[in-house]
Amino acid sequence: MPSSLALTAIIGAPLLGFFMTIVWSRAAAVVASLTSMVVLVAAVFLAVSVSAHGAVLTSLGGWDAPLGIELAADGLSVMFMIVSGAIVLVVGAYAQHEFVHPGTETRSGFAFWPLMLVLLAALNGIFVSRDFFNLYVCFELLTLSAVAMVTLNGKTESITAALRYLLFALLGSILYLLGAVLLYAQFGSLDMGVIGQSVSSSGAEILAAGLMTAGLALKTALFPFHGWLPPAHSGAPPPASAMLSSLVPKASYFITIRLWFDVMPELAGNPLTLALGGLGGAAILYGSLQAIVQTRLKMVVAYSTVAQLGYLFIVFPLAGGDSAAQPWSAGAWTGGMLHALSHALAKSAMFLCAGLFIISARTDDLEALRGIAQTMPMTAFAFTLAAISLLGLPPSGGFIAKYLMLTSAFASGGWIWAFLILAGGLLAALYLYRPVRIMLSLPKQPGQPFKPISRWWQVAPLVLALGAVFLGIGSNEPYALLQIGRPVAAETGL
Amino acid sequence: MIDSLFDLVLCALIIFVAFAAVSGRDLFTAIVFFIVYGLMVAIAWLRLEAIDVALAEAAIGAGLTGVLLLGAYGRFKNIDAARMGSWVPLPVLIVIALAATGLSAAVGVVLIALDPNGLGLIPAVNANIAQSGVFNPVTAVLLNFRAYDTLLESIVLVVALVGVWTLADNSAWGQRVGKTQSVRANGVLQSFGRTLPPIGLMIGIYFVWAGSSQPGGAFQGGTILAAVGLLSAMAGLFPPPRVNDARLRLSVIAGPILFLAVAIAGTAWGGMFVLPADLAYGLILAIEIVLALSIAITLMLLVLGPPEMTETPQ
Amino acid sequence: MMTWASGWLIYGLTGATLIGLGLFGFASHTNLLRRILAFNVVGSGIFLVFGATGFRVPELGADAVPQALIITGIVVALSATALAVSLITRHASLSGSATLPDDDREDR
Amino acid sequence: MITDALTIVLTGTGLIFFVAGTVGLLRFPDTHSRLHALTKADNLGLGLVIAGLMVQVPSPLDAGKLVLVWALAILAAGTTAQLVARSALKKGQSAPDDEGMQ
Amino acid sequence: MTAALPFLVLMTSLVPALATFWLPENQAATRNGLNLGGAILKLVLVAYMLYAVGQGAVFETRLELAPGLFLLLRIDALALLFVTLSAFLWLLTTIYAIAYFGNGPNLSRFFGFFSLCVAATTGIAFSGTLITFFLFYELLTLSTWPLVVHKQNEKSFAAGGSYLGFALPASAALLVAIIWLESVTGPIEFAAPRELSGLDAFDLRLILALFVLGLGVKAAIVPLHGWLPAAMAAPAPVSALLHAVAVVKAGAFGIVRIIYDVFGIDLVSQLGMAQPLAILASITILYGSLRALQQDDIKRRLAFSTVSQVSYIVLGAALAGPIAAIGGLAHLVHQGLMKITLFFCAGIFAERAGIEKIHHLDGVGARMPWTAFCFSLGAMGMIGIPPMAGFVSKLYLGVGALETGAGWVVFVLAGSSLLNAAYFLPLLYRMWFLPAREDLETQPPSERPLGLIVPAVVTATAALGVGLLAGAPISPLGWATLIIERDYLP
Repeated sequence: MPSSLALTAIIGAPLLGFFMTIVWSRAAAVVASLTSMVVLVAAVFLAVSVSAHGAVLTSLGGWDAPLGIELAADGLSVMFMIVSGAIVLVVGAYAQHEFVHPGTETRSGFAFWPLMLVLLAALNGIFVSRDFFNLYVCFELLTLSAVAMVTLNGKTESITAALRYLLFALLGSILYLLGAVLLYAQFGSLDMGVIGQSVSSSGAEILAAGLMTAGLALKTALFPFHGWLPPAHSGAPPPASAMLSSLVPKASYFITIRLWFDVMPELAGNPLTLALGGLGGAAILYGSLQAIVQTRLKMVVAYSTVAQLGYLFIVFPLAGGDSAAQPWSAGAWTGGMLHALSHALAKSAMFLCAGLFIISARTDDLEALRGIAQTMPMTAFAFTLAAISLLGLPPSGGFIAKYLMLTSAFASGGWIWAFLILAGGLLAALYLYRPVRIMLSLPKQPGQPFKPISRWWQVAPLVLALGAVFLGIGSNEPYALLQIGRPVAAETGL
Repeated sequence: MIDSLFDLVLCALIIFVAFAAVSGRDLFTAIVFFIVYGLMVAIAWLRLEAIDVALAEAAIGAGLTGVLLLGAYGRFKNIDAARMGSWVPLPVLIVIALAATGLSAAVGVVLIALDPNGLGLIPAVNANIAQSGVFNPVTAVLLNFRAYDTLLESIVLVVALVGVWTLADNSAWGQRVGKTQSVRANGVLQSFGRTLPPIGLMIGIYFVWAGSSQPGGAFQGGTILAAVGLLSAMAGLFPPPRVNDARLRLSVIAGPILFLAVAIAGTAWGGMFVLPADLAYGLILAIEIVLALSIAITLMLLVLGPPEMTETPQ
Repeated sequence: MMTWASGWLIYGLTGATLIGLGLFGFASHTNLLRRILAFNVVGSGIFLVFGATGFRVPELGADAVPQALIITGIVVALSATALAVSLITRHASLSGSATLPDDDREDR
Repeated sequence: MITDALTIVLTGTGLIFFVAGTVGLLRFPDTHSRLHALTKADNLGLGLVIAGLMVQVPSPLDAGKLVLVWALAILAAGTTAQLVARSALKKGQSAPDDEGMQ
Repeated sequence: MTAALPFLVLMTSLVPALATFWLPENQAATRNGLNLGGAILKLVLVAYMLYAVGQGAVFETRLELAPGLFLLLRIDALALLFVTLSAFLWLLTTIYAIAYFGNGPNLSRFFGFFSLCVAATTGIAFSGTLITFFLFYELLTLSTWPLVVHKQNEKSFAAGGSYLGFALPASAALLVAIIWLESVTGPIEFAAPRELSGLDAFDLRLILALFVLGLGVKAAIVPLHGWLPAAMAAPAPVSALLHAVAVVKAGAFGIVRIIYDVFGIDLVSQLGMAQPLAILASITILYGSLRALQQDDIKRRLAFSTVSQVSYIVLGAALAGPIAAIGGLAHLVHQGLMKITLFFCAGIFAERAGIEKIHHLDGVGARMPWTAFCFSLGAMGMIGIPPMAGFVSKLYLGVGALETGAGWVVFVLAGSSLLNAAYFLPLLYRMWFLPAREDLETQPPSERPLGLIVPAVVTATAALGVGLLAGAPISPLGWATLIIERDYLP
């Protein structure tokens, strides 16, 4: 009972906060903080309950599937919810400096808070939903709030970027919806559990799964559908970018994983895993190379997202690759999930750092940031820590993730995947070294071209970056949690 | 036989009109054909015995969407022909055409292969409708069996509204929404705007109320109410509201809030969204009425668009 | 009975055709309003497929679940359309163009 | 039987008016004359169709609804016609081929 | 206590490191107190551990990262050899650095990363599993970089770039080696070596080669040494750290660990990898010395000398005999003591008298007697003049080589000693026997503050002492003998 209450709170609280911030925008920042704290507490409570008693399942309205909608929280959803809650909490604290203006309400000061909270609600809704149509509604909630966030600064480029994003996302949604419709036509149900039990490899299922995967890949910005991501993520205000880049693509990825590993692993096969893995590999190489040649910090960070999202899709060919020698199971799958989580923390930290740099230097042109570490050593340090996690260097969460994935790659003879993972790490070193070096260099002319930033404000990115590191040192708990309710296919492979 | 012939003709017409809407010569023609298309699809829904959907399609799909598109078209006046856009290059066009055809064919093949006796959830709905509190199965699904979806859907509308408002100029924040209309006092539009609202209100409320037992419901009723409100605003009966008007914001979220509150209250009866059978009818009706009003206002505001600085007080 | 058995299929196939038609329009136009219009055509095509498959056994009437979901879908599509249309108008008034910048790739 | 026959005659006549109105829309040279054809013929046509349907419905309440539909349609058509006509006037009335579309 | 001890020792460096980052720049007293206090506390703990481990105790701290994947800190005799060296030199280098920098800028950052480097080194020494080793090895890479670029000028960034350019691909190679091996065997714990002989010999050779590639960069094995001379752009305390306390030692130590505790020396020989490794080490020894001979810059000459000297350790391990191994291990400590003396002195020359080139040294012996004297002691040790420490290690290496039948090594050692003499003796000659430059006469340079010269004196004395007292059980040689005889001989 209490755990289903927590499941309620995790969606209900941010929705309530959404309403409150609309009518009571004066106190929006406080409401947002309280709300995300409630969400975080509920998520942690769920984590404890899930580790003690296994996955939590609840039927809304007392109507069981297939008639009603069921929500379920297993280790995977709980981990994603904790990380999302933490990121939104920190981003909210950061944004108090940017979106709270004393006196009369402003446009962005009004809009940011409800959008942030409804984004959180949508994310949590996605992480616990078991119903394919409900997921569609959640995705639209997510997309609309994300697109609106991109426009917050009102610049022409941001509007253009938001439009491009919206078009891609809508196409993704509609393909996904068609898939869901076909599933209902075939099974008379939209519930993952019901469908998962009766998969029969019919044409309807294959087409549906293909359409949903394509739609989700569009929303995850998998290469070659990535074109919308860099302008959108670099055009949004930094706190928004932090959430857009770290969490929003993960939601669609999360459902891709659910779809293939939980619901229809029988349908997957080499063509699918090779295609997804191959596109993921291409994303790593392409995204990294693009990041190397960018001249603006936010563009570097945004292209890095394209590359890092690529890793997530290498999980498909690697899953099940562990040999008998490994004392753990489902290494690649767990590694992929850990990568998603640590990337979320590191990437949000980076965007917040970029935001502080922009406030201090009034631009994110890389050359203009020369020497900024002298004014903001803490932020530069946080950026470097986040970079370490993205590179997959120890002791960060990114390292454990890569270690697990690489072990599977070697154990299963997947040399090409191992190569891609390693090459991605070295390329990341190339594109992240440049900004770090520029920040640490001495300024060209003496004197302080940079506006000083309060120390407390600088704590926000540092907390997130440390979180990414902690995910590596303290990886055992997350690892164990991720195993609860883990799909069989995560261990046996697709 | 006649039935089938009618269906065939209707479907052919739908496809033809859709083709015209997608590939029509100019934008205006395309939009007009799109509205016609929506109405014809509504007829198709009637043929599929989905009267609720037919109402929603006519009111929202054809009506409101059409109004939105026409409104945007009106603002494209200053764009010269060269920047109005055209088709993508021919090779790309061919690829797209092939892909789209392939998808249609695949869906068609899948449909033909479907079990022709698939019942979906008809038995489940019939078995449980008695406990749902309402007699219209569609309303039962929307407000009880899958009330969660409906709650989120009503929130999607509000998010869209926040998104639309975000597109205002910074300086226009706090102004009245939309462009100011100039209406001739006592002109024909104004008298029309005066005549219609009472009737429109009556029809809208009727739809909401009827929803529990007959086709209709919050979304259809709300759309009609929104139309009435828009017309009245256009006729200058009342000035468009300001974005920072607290009562306006409260009215936009009142419906979703009540819905969420009832959903949370359900935990007292056994879980989120649980409606006890004896209270279900009353609760659903209450939600529907408040929701319809909120939806009406939200839709109206969506059509009016973000505040614009056209009425600077001198 | 036979006529109706094929009746749902007629609408289903019409829906399938509309999906293709709409997707073609969505991808082949550069004018943003036309793309959104085409998006709505895809949407109603999908809904038609959905509704048609819910009406496979006419004696039992139409399945209420797809109907409810279609209504939800229509409202969601409207929300997206409203946001898109506002974005397009705003974009047009800022950039003077009804299309996205021609170089379809931001990533040079 | 008699009611059916009545319905067929009335709706049939109504349809003829519709056709006439549509032909007018297509063939007449300028906005004003087109409006003239369209509104007059269509309102009458709709009235006849409604009359034809009214004999079929069971209760007076339903008949009332049908009349309401007609009344609203006439009101809307009248208002719209006024607005279109004025818009055409503003644009410089007698441009026979320009439909006010551009 | 036993379970927490390795963790505590790690914390004596890690806590000062993390605390120092947050200190405002002007809190010099707190900063120095923190770092010196940590270093002293560490030495105390090390002394206790030397005693306990000498009695046969083993300390372990475990942290699980994933099921069966442990972060394991384990103190055994070999670990202690390295930790004792680094703890001792950490204290001295900190004293030296405090005096060296005075009120220089960015000191909180410097000392923070400096202590972090030492913490990483401690972690490397204590590593009980491959994954732990890699983790701290990378931590060392990362925390060294800010020290190399400490001056933040173009030259130091170039050096830092070159360092990472070598180090990051190397860590990729190391990671591949680790994961490849562990994908077959499961996680590897040093104290419980896996039986590897069942594996494909070709794969094993490749894996070992990757290990050497990955570790060889830090150990500056030719041709992976390029970053080390470039890193001379860093301030003198950093050079001390790179060459003696931490970095190059970490590489050499890693190679020893891999050969002894992962593969086992027998398997390395069976695979036919021991001799190529010995040859590689010999080439490095000779090449480093030859290049040192060509350098005109004192610090660069010392840097190439390190390239040459560190490979003695590798050579000792590769020769696959107990005596050579003892010599190699002892050289780990000996070289550290001697080389840090040289760098301390070079730093004083540069800082106090502006002496950077060889020919600037003329006559400096009379003007800066303490510095020159310590430098001379260090240099003689490097050449291997008895009874200096360097002589002891070279002797053991030579005897060990003969024992394993690799007589050619003796020629390498002899050649290298000749070259050492050739590049060090002229310096001594210039210092003591040539007349001084005029500016040295007019403005006699100072060797103060004491913080600069005292550490040099201490290390020079130690370098002499460990040679003189090589027979004592607690000397580096005695300890190395204990390691080999107790832990590695059947």
